[in-house]
Amino acid sequence: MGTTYSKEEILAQQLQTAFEHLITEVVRKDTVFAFATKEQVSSILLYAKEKLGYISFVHLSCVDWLESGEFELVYIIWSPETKINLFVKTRLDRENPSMENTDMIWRQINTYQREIREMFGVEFPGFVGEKEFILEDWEDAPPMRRDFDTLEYVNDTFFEREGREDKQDVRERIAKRSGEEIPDFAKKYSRE
Amino acid sequence: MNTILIQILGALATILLAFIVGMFYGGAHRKVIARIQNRVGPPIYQNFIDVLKLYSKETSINHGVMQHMGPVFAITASITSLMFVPILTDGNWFSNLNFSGDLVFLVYMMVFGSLGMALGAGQTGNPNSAIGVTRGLSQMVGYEIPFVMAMVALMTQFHTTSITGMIAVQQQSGTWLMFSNPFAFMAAIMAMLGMFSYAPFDIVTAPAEVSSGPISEFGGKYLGMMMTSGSIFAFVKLALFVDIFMGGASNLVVLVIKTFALYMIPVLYGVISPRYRTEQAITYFWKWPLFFGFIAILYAAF
Amino acid sequence: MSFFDLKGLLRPLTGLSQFGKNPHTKRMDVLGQDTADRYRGFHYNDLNACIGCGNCSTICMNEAIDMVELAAEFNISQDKGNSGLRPRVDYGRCCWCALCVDVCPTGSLNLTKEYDYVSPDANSFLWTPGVDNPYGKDQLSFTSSVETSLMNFERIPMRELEGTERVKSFAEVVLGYNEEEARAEASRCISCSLCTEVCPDHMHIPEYINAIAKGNDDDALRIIYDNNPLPEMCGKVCTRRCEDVCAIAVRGEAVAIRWLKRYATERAQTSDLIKEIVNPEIQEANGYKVGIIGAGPSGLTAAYYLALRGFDVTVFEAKRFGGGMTMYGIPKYRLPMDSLDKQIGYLQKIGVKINFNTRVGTDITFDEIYKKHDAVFIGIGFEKPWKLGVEGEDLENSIPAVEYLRMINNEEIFDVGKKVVVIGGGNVAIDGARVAARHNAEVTILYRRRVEDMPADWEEIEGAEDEGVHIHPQAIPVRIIADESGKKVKAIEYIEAEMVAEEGARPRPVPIEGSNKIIEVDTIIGAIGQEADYSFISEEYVNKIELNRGRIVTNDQQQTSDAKIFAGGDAVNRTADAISAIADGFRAVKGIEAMLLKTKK
Amino acid sequence: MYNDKNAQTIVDYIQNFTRKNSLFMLAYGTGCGAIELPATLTSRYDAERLGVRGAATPRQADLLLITGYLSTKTLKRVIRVYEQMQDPKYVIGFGSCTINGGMYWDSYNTIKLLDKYIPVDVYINGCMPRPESVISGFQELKRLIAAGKADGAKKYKENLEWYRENQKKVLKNWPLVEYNW
Amino acid sequence: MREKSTTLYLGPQHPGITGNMMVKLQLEGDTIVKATTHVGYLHRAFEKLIERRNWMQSTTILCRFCVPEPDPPEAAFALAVEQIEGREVPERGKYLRSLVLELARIQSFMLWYAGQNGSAGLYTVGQWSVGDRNYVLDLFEELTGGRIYHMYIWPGGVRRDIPEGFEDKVLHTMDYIEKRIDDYDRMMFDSAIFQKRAQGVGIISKEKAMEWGVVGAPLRGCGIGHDVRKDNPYDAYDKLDFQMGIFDGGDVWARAKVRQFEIRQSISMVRQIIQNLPKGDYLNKMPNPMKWTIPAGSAYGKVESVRGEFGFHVVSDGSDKPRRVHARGPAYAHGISLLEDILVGENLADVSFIMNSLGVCPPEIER
Repeated sequence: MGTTYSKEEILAQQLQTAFEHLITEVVRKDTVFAFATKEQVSSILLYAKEKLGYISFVHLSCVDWLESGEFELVYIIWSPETKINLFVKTRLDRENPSMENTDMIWRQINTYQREIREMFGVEFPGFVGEKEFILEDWEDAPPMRRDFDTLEYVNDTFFEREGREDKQDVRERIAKRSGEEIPDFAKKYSRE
Repeated sequence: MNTILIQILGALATILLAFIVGMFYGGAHRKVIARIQNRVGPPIYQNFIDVLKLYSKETSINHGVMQHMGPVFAITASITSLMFVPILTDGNWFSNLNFSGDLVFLVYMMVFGSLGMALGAGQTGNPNSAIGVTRGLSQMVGYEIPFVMAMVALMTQFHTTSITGMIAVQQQSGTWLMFSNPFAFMAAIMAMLGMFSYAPFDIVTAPAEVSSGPISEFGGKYLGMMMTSGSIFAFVKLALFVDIFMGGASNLVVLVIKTFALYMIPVLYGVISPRYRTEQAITYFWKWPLFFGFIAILYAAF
Repeated sequence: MSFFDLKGLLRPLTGLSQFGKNPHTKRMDVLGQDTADRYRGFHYNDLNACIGCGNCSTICMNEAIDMVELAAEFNISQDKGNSGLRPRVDYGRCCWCALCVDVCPTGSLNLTKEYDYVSPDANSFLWTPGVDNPYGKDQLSFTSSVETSLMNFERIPMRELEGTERVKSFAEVVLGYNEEEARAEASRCISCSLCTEVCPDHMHIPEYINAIAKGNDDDALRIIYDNNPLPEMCGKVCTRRCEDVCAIAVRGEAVAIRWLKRYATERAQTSDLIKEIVNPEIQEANGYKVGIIGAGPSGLTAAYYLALRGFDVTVFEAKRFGGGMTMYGIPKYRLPMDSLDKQIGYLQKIGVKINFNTRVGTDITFDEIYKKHDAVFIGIGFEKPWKLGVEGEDLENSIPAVEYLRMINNEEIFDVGKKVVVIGGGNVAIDGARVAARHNAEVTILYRRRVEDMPADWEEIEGAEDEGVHIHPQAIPVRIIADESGKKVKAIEYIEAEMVAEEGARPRPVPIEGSNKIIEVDTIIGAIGQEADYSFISEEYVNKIELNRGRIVTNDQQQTSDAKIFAGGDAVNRTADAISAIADGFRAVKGIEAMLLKTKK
Repeated sequence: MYNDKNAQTIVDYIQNFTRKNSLFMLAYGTGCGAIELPATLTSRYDAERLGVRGAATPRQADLLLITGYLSTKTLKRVIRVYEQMQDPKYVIGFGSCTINGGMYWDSYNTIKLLDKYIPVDVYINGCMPRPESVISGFQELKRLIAAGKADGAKKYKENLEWYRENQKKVLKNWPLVEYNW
Repeated sequence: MREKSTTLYLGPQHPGITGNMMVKLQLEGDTIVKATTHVGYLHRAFEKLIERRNWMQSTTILCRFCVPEPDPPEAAFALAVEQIEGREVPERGKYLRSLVLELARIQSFMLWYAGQNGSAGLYTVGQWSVGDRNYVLDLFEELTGGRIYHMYIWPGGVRRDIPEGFEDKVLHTMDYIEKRIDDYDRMMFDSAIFQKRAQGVGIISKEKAMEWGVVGAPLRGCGIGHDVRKDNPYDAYDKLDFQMGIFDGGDVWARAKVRQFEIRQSISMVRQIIQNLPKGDYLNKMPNPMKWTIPAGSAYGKVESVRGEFGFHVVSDGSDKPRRVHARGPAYAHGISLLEDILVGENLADVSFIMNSLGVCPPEIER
């Protein structure tokens, strides 16, 4: 074979050989994405940890794709040999999201799962950890969900100092001064 | 009648002297530390202001009788001890109760304050206080043993349990006891580091560990009383050491010089030392001070 | 660890040596006086340099900056291009990130070294920079220069034909932005909207630029068509006074508003496409008829918006094509003919009826129009050139620039010969010169004042110079010399002038005695101004319409002294540009609508 | 001054003198402004020369520094700490966050106006305030104490209901102990 | 001592706690049998707020992630954004970034000196180091305009070029600091008491270190050489000559030795940067910040902060605001489950000591 593969491509191939139907993407130097199904994740993590030397768990985060009704969980693991960040991504349904507990693979995941459970309301069945992590007596929707409007909550709960009511909007003032009428459909392009 | 009045006045004057000197030493302590830490530091009279302010604070906590009694015990113990310590030799100062100045009694008296404090702190219900008290008592056991051993050595060596007696011994021989029994002095000085509770033996009030230990729940007037008591007690300890080991002082200037020099030992050692853990502190006391204590007794006995 | 660690006991003692050293503590009286030169302290705003664009307020993620009206005592400018508002900072919000400084287009907002403010009153933390610290000018610390500013002061260069290439043909010189360039240029805009006030037509500039920046070109076109039916023409030849007041232009090159409009409009290649994209809402016919005289910008504008509002509109145009001066007065390398055709075609598709080759007064009487319609709009423009007023002006080879341009655009032939002198410094003069240059003539422009005083656009001037046009400033023509036949021009004599500063006015050229010079020419093109020709209006109406120094007097809804007659365009306003004409047309629509719908219903 | 009805008696004067020159501040870093406190207390700025020193527990402290934003979770502790402190007690609010929310003005978890929940004697401008500002905050507080105007604690006692109401708005399900001292 | 177990709440108001958090301790005597961390006292919902701010505005809120060292978050975010956008950083910008990061490291180390010694009762070193830290902060003030929060590192480079005469000042300060840290070390590392306190305390085994995701100095203190600056070099670190401090033992002492070694490395790096500072641009300017969009994509940008790997997982959906920014501070791994684990069996006196040696920084746990 005349072609030489980069280490990222080799990783992508290794993963694809091991897991059928796994989509991988070499994004840039030192970064490889693997788009896995919900069920595949733990076996990919285990495989990468045991067989490929991805012994270091870096990060687990959750992304809310409100528009498509999905949560995306991103597991980032790292290998001291190849020095590649492997992103294992999976999508969960936004209704009753739940994900397999993986904190036996890396104990560190425990903390991340606690946070994601609290901030996004993603359940990890079989996972032990105190319910309250960062918030206390929180009754609203999980706050990191995109449909939770923090400004609205703030306006409802907290106070704002008075004395700033005389502020004016430059756009409005200019339009008023010149008699310009901004059509409604254009207003969304006005400066906020 | 007249003598009683004079005695009362004398006692008050002694207390005042001890308080003022102790407070200024506290100020000097802060100043010295500040200078070593490259700072200017507070004015030397800062402790007076602090104490006055603490007395002017309103106090409205009630954890029970013992909480109120704790600081009272402490201050009582300090003043009682003070009464038994000869301040100046040659009758240049009111003698108070030091005619019967018994070293054994004094050693007991000095512990009494801490015990009272412990009782008071115990009632506040603050776990930090409880832990601090435990630590304090452990540490006391640590330094009391070498200290008592040093005292025993001196008592056996000079066949007296009276402080005035020891001063007399020194005046007769012309040598300070720190030279005539250096081992006892070593043991006692090392124990004194513990008594002063400056680093590395500030485990009782170690802020980073137990907030401020027994006094966690004491604010305002209580804290003021603790500070007063502490200042007087510091003076008691220093005066005692000067009396026993450094031949006493014949006038106030000598007293101040000697006590201050002595005071600087724990202060300067404290500036440069981290804190021991409790068991390390006890190990410390039971290592070299105890060793010196033994030698001192042996030296005294033979 | 050994049993007895002497080193461990003694080495820390070295620390005691610090006792003798001087403390590092600063004395209380000098505390806080040695802040760094870049320290981010309180804000200072140069109230006179600030234009109130509100960019600081927009970038502030803490919503700490309010734009407020300051009292008149601070002498805040309320001119156009200056909102008259000034920032006020809530120090209960500010985080001193100084982004407001880095995005201030004028550089008037800066941070000072002062930072110390304590107060028991929580309501006292509102800070009006420049008002609360008038002394702040001397304490400036964190400032933003053109290099460090986050604003992009350099315009994306417009691709153009090379100067040598241009003169060979009448191909359009400006090539237009491609998508990438347009996005980049649009993203320079800070959406302050100061430009909209200056625009005679008050186009929604920040909105359509933002739409372009966000990649929604269709929306941009829709926004543009909201009050301008000839945007492509404007996108090519507008005098763009908006760019003069652009906030970015204070320290850099203005956002290319005109080119962005051009980009947005050029995407719609045909009039059908325009209709598809803009897809305007056409109201039901209301039965009123409006007659419009002149298919120039103002007339077409009025026609378009009246048509959208359900009026029955008929336009009467004397010439072969619509567009008026934009059609005949602007050379094709600036505004290609098919572009205008496309736009007028779109108007016709909406339902505007245009009768070409119908000169009012000749083919149809004004009286007839007046009687047939519920309202009449006059948008006739200035067609009659001013006289140079020098001897020999009427010779054969001396021609007014508008006439020359009209002939060229109408594909008539006029041979300018080898050497051409253009007199004047306006856009028309430059156009004339550049057109002549395209006929391989050696062109010289004579202008009374300095180059920087020329009313023409600097881009035009530069373009002309690129094409080999020689500009001779401070030259006043004295007389035109005829050749032997006495019919044709042979030479022109001019006198050089020096600029004399005059109080309260711009410098005045004063001829220098004895500096007369003569250059030989083949053709002289005069371009010092035009005026309107009202000969078509029959007398009974002329008397009704109030005139002032050749211009029709109207109220703010373009209504003349005859309630039924509205007027707009060059014949009314003094600015004599297309966008003002469009604005007039737009205003007249409102006037007509108000008059007809309000009074009769 | 002595004709003034509100003039201080000599006792008041001495009390205020000692109070202003001996400020024990509670070692509680409630927010990011706490990072400048070590600097304030150390060699270059040396706040100890003004009589400011740390106190480990609320009982011993006179001065509560709210060093910036307060999350609702911390607010609960701060209220309790404040109520545990002994009169006279003072509060200094650090930086923008305590005045009008600062850069966390739209955060669901931080309070915006500190003075709605506990009385504040002095505000220091800045985000975060420099040690110099902190020191001038102390100086201002001293000035107020000397003038007898640093009466936040009194205000708290008098308007306890109002404060409680505001506190309860944020602190749901949190038993607020009775304030009886 | 009583065998009954006591519950002690260490924090949130406690002089020994680092920042504002709480450790609930079950004590038997002075020995800890169970430790539970409670965090959230500093939760400001950064990640939520960033969703409401555009890319440029985000850069100013980032430095508040971690107060003791505000620069690594800025750098990590900038790296992530640059990865997604493909924005190049000019060479000078890279060097200046490294300069700021190393200066930040130095000042943070000096803060650590104070924390580590202060928790052990040796306040003098803390006073010195925090006092001397002002000299580093002066450099920051000169360079960035702020003492603590710099907001200096932007995607594409740095915000301002260095002022005139800055190089000399840096070198001068470095000389001074180098002299002073010898003083600290004599008080700290040479002290018999400190050695007794630190050795054998808070041991993390190698296996545990990998399991719990330990990074930074604690990991190198276990004898495992991992440093983002070496492994995935960013900015100018591939051109600088430095070594990792690797010490065995896994205890507080080993971690302290790592830091003692690395502060000197940082000083040397600062000197190298000043000597090799290339000429040219310092910022690859972004478009108008209000209209700056980043193409859709995601990246993980990581830098080595003083306490370990600091990373940002940044997700863009192609709009002018980040979709999701998730920070991973080193304390996130150290400060919660690891701490709960290694505190068991330790003495109460060492809790604060161990927390300081791990570099537990609550603001970055809670964000």
